[in-house]
Amino acid sequence: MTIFNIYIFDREGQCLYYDEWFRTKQSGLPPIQEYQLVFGMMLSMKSFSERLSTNDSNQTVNSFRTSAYKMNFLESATGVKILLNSDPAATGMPDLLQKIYQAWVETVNSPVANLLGEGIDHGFLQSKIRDVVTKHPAYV
Amino acid sequence: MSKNAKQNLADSKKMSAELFCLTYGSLVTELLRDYEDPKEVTMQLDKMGFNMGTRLADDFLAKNSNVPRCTDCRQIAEVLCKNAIPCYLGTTANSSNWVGGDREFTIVIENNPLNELVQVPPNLLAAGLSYSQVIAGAIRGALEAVHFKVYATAMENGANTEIRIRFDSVLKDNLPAGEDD
Amino acid sequence: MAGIIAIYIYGRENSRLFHAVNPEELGNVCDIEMFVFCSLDIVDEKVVKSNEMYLGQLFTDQRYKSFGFVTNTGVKIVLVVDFLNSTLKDQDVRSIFKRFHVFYCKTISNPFYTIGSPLHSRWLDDGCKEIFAKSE
Amino acid sequence: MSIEGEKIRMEAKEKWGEIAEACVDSSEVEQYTGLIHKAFAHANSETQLETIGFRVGQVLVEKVSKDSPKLVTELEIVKFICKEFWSAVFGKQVDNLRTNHQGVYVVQDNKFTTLRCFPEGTQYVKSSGRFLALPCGILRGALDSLNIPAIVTATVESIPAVKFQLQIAAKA
Repeated sequence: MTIFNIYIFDREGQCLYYDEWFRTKQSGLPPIQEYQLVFGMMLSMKSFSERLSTNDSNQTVNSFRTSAYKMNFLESATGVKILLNSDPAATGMPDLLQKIYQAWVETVNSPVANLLGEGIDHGFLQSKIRDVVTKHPAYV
Repeated sequence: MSKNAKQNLADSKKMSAELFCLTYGSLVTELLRDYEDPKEVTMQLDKMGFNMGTRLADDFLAKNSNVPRCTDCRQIAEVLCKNAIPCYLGTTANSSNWVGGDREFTIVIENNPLNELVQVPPNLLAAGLSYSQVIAGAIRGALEAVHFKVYATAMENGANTEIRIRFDSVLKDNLPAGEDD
Repeated sequence: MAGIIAIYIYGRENSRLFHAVNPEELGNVCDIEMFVFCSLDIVDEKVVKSNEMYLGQLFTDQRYKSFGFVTNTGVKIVLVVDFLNSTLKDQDVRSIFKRFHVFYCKTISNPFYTIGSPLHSRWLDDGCKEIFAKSE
Repeated sequence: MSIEGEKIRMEAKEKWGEIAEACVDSSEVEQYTGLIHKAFAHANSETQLETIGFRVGQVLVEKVSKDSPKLVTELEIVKFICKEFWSAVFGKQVDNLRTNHQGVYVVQDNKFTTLRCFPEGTQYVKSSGRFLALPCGILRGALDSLNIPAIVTATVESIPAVKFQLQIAAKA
């Protein structure tokens, strides 16, 4: 069981953060295009899963799974989107995604980040997120 | 936690609340020296609140993962009164006088800590100073962050502060170019 | 707490911040004022010697006796009591001073109050009603 | 808001730089007071925060010293500020207090509360100033209420450690 990589997008689809731990195959696309692909996939997933829904209950897409990986989603009401790629059998992903969201809020969203203008030092965010991920039981 | 550790925690929470309220009060009087016109100060407080609110939304959602996604004003009022206001102001609130087909309502914040020790001079009140407008601005900012455009104004009513909220529209997600959803 | 005549609060340079006289004693305000001035001089003497905020009894003549209290920030509170009063225990006087010190803290917390100017607040007014009400 | 503020301030400073040489007498200067104000607004945002802090300190020290023993000497007062007042207002006691016994005290707090959101280290040291203006004002106000007029300044070598210098004004 392990965690492969992670993407974080803001509301407009700009990739705020990418990181990986166990990735042996690259997508062959330049990073920007890969990010747009992932973001577009999440939007499309949301929209057709809504259209195919058999009742109009309020629903959210939590993940999709293949034989090789599970792509876990978290979208906050403010539009922050976190996608975490993990082993299909990994458990406790919603809780991990919530902790990553908290780590993002404490760094990028903190009053300091806004005041400094050029955005918080990437390393600060990276250290926080890596700490949260590597401490999670699903991370081997 | 040992008894006095709990006591220290309670004291430090109480003191940091006092520190926040005193600092806010001192900020308001400083703004009054800067802008002289109380209405202008109220607008500055609203702007300040708005900027805080846009970031508080994520802070609140990160801390309260169990909060349901809101789709109408009744749910918004529920979350504000039961979760957000107790979490940030440490006091209770409830919603009242709903009009305009549930598009306009009042959030009554009981014993607003911000103005507990404050006596706003009548001439400033009459000239348009709304001491707690920062709260209304914060609510407007937080709701805008979750795509609800609202208007919010604060009014003092004894120890309570009433925030009059009027729903305007739902803000569409602006998608990156080339993404036709 | 019978026999409370008046309570006076002074700032650091002895500027008067607050005073309240028992409604039943309004007839002899001048005597009370004189008595308080004398008590104030004793306060300045006692402050140096005392190792706590409560200064105990300050001054007495055949009609009144006064007690003093000075905060760390130099704010002085003087309580005037009827000379014949015997029910008022030391503990009661201390608790009056403690309560009025809390009222003072709340009053100066109002951002629209300028430090050093006369005090007006509902806490001080209610406090006075309370201590004057019980005196028969 | 702060980014545009910076840009406006920079532009105003450059413009004022060019005009300043050309000004011959003070009457000419008067026309540009708006520009000058904008150019040097940055400084006054810290002085404003310090003024706000001063008033807060004056009131807070009354509350915090309500239950403490009578403070007499200057050293007792500074110790009270470093223990009871510091933990009540800044959440913990100071880590170190030194003095040269001529009215200058250096107070060290290794994890100062207003810098806790900053990434640790030296990278953001120069922009941490604005986060220390309010605490400096609070300390100056508290000392003033305890009848100790002082100048309070703060220096940061590595976040989140802060050194506060309390220069006590000589008694008149």
